[in-house]
Amino acid sequence: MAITDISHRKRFLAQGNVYLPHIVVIEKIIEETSGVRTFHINFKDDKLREEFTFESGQFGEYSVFGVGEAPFCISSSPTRRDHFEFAIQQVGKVTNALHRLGVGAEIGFRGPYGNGFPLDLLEGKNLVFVGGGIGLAPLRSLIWNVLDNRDKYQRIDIIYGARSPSDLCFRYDLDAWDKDKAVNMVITVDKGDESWSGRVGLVPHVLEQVAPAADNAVAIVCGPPIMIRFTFPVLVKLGFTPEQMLTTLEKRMKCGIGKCGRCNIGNLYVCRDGPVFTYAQINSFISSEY
Amino acid sequence: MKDMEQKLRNEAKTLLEQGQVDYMVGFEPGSLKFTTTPLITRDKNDVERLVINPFMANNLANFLTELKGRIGIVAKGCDSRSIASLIQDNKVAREDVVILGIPCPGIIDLSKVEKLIGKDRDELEDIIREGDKVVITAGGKRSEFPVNEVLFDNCLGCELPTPQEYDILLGEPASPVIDRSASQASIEQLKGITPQQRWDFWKDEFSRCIRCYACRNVCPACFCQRCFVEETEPQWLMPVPRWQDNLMFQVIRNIHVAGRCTDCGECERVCPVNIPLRSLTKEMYDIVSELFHFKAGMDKDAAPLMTHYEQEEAEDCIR
Amino acid sequence: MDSKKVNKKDIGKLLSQWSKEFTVFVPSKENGVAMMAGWDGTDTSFLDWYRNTVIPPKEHFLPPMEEMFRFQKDKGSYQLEQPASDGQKQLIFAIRPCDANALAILDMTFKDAYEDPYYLSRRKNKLLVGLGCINPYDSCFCTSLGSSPSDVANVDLMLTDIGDEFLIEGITDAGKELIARTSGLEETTEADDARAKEVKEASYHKVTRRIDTGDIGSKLLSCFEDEDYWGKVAAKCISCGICTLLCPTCYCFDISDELVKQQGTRFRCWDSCAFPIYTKMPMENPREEKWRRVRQKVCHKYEFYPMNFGVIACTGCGRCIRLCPVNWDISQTLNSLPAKT
Amino acid sequence: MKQESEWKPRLLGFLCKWCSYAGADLAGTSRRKYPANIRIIKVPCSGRVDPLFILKALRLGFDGVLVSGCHPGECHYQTGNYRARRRIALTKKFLEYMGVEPERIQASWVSASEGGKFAEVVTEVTRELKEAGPNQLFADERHGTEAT
Repeated sequence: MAITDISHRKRFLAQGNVYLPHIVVIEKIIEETSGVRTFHINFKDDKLREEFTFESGQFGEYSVFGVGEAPFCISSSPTRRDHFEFAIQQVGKVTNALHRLGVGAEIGFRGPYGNGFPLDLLEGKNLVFVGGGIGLAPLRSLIWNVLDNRDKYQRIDIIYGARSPSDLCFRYDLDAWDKDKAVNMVITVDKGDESWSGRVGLVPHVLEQVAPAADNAVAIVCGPPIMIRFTFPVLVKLGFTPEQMLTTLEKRMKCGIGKCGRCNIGNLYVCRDGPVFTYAQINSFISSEY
Repeated sequence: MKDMEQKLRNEAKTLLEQGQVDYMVGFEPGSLKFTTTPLITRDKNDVERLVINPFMANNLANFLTELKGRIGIVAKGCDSRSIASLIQDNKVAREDVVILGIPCPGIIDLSKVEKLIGKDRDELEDIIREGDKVVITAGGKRSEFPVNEVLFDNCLGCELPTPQEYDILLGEPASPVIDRSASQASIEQLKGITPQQRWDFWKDEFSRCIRCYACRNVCPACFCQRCFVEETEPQWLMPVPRWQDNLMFQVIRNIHVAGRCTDCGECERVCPVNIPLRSLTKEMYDIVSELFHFKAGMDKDAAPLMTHYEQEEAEDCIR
Repeated sequence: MDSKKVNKKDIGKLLSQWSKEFTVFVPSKENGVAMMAGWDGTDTSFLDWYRNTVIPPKEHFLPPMEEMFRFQKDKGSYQLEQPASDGQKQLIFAIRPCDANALAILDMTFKDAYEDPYYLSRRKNKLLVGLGCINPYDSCFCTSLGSSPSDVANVDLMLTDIGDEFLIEGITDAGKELIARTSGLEETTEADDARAKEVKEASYHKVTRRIDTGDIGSKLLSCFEDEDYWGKVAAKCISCGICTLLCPTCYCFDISDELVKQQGTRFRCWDSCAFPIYTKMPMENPREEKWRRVRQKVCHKYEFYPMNFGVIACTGCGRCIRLCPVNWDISQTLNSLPAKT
Repeated sequence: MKQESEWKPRLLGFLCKWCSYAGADLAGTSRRKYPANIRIIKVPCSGRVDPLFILKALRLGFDGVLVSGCHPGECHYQTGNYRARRRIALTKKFLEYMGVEPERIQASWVSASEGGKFAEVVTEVTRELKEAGPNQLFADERHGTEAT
């Protein structure tokens, strides 16, 4: 079955003014690599903590009050709901401010926004996850989601790479998946060091070597734009059709809900119609501006 | 003027045909009455559209910093000064521009015409300059005015009507219609009120600013790759159009273009909410001239204002 | 016809009457800049000069800047406080049909998927009294967009200049009710109605600028990747925000925070796709080049908006042409699209 | 309204680390008395001071700004103070034209050995600022001015 329309899916919507963030508290901070941190957060409000739901692949708008607001995907799985997580690299005003915060600090959250991965359409499929660097964050949410319902899916391949061993994010997850017999985990780095005994090679090359079968499979790709650009042709070579490839896109965003204008690709807004798109959609985008 | 126009077209065509320039930058008739619009082209057939008339307000030097290659450019006196200033700042190489100089007798300020006649520009039938007079026809009625009533304020104070820096001069040097007191009137008026009143005046004016940045983007002297207002770390001022931030933006912009501003008046002309910006830029121009005897774009070989100093100057502001 | 009339001399009285119920906004000039501003209770001189405003009436629905909420910092905790909504009913007098139509276009975005509470609450508490144009600008092109200088589609009441008087028509129920409870209006005669018809007819033909909107979406689609064309079109653009910020149908905004001592505010303010920084991300910018930004502006209005909402997001008010520092003219661009290859 | 006598102007000083900052230090160690209302930011050279800093300080509500560097001819970087002088002169004159009291923008040359001069400058500037009164230039209806 082809994955076609994956926009406009059901959303959780808190009551009231959609622009008003809810207060969440940072419960834990994990130093993933130098410059990348994962934040575990939870709503301050008990009712919201209970009611809040989201889907893998959706994102939120996070506020550091007085500094600003920025969108990041939720990196934890909805199947594990005592808290939720996001992981960010220090690149701009808001991410720098977030990196200055400690456990117990209050930030704002609104969301979840966007479509998320079409979980129902992935059932019964072989899944091939291809991730690079911090691009594992949205995949990670989906991977745990899938593993927590393992019997609904067929074979699972995870191919993850980073520039160097010290740039590998979510090491604790990588270890867990590596040990999991129901997962074929392949980790690679662009360039190794003395301590590195694992695989060396760029993600698209490694993917080609691993060569997961395209039959009844869906590939889910997320990473830096350059990696995505080189991964799709490999998948095509392996026999994947454009409808069998998913990715999530990143754009400058402000509102997160399709109003402020800036994240459009042609007539589609990444915040409102994405961020998850099939390669078929990307191919048919009016604009090459993605 | 028709002769000059024909000469311009011939020269421009030759430059493009012979590959001496990659682009030609000039004026063509605009899509609205009494306007011109910049013509930027590589196509020699387009040069037939080039015009010279009393409505060519834009300072074309603004396009030099973004175009790549050798450029043939039509320049009035003030534009030529901006070009020279860009050469001073190493933003443009002299050998990469071919300046087609136009002796400029002053440009007609349509908003002054509108005020005089009490009608909008599209309701007028004709505006013709005849020497020191301008003849305006509206509703079938002809009226004559001294030309200094309709020229831009900065034209009335023009210090260089005929380009000094040029490759080809398209006409005889122009004798400007100078009316310095009219040119300075709004500034003098401001100097006549108390400092508190002045500040309140600017506060009021800048409360209308919508932060479209037309003043900055139209300015040949504003060539920073990234403007300080766009810095986020630190964030010097807020992007919201609040008078405090608007005013601070304009003050800093003026300081940044001090010694580069040639008083071309474009910032004030393009402001959609009529903030009298030239009352700031011209005063800064005069301060620079008074303190440091420096006038932007008068000598392409002179060191830029802020890279240079004299041993003895401006000591009275220091303890 | 459900119409009344009022003598132009009595407009002050009419506005005074309405002022009891509404905060009334009328065309005003601030240092020569026309905008819709609160009526001072006496001045009706706008009747002599008013053609259209420079600042579009959208400023009263989507202000150039507004506070989204305030926050109080108390030690490490934050208390959020929403701005009080303005309960006072408002009336915008003499809005032009193009600007009223623009609000209907903005409604689509602000109602879509998630409702925008700020815009929609302002929309709800305002009544629009339209005034048909009898003297459109040479930059106007509303008739190319299925509208006209006397279009009543999105106003509550419509005024038509029939000489010494305005003919008043109730369009919506709210408009008709307002007419019914307004005193001092005169009954119209058949001659008045005939005169109004003539005026509307005549003003329609005064709009001379035309664009060809037939098949415009697919024309734009076919030249979308034509960098050469867009490069030429964009060459003289200086990337300022005039045409977008002052466009009645442009709605893009930016969001930013300010914290002074322990008190903070989240603002939103107008933003523009003409600015390179608008789409700039830390590592890349999909619209770094000017031609991409100009293309975005044109295509958003004439291609993407119709795809998403079924209407062209332009009402032909002509402000972008009239106010452009370099006379960049969207009608020329749309009329010179390269033919399909 | 606070009483004139108890109101102390807040002054922000940008001091060159080679001379004026050392001069301020000397003023302190030699127990020279001067008003305690100056906040000091050490800069590598008076030439580092962008007029933007001055504006931002006024925007934040400081009542005055003092830029202080080495005497002409003594700049550690040869010409930094000459450049600073041009900028300050322009900024001061221009802001005065806009309606800002000239007392709010101050500059001095203070060498590392001039602890006494530094104390005098701060005293004198403070006196002038007291006369000029609180900076209400950017005061906004809600926050007032907010120097911290």
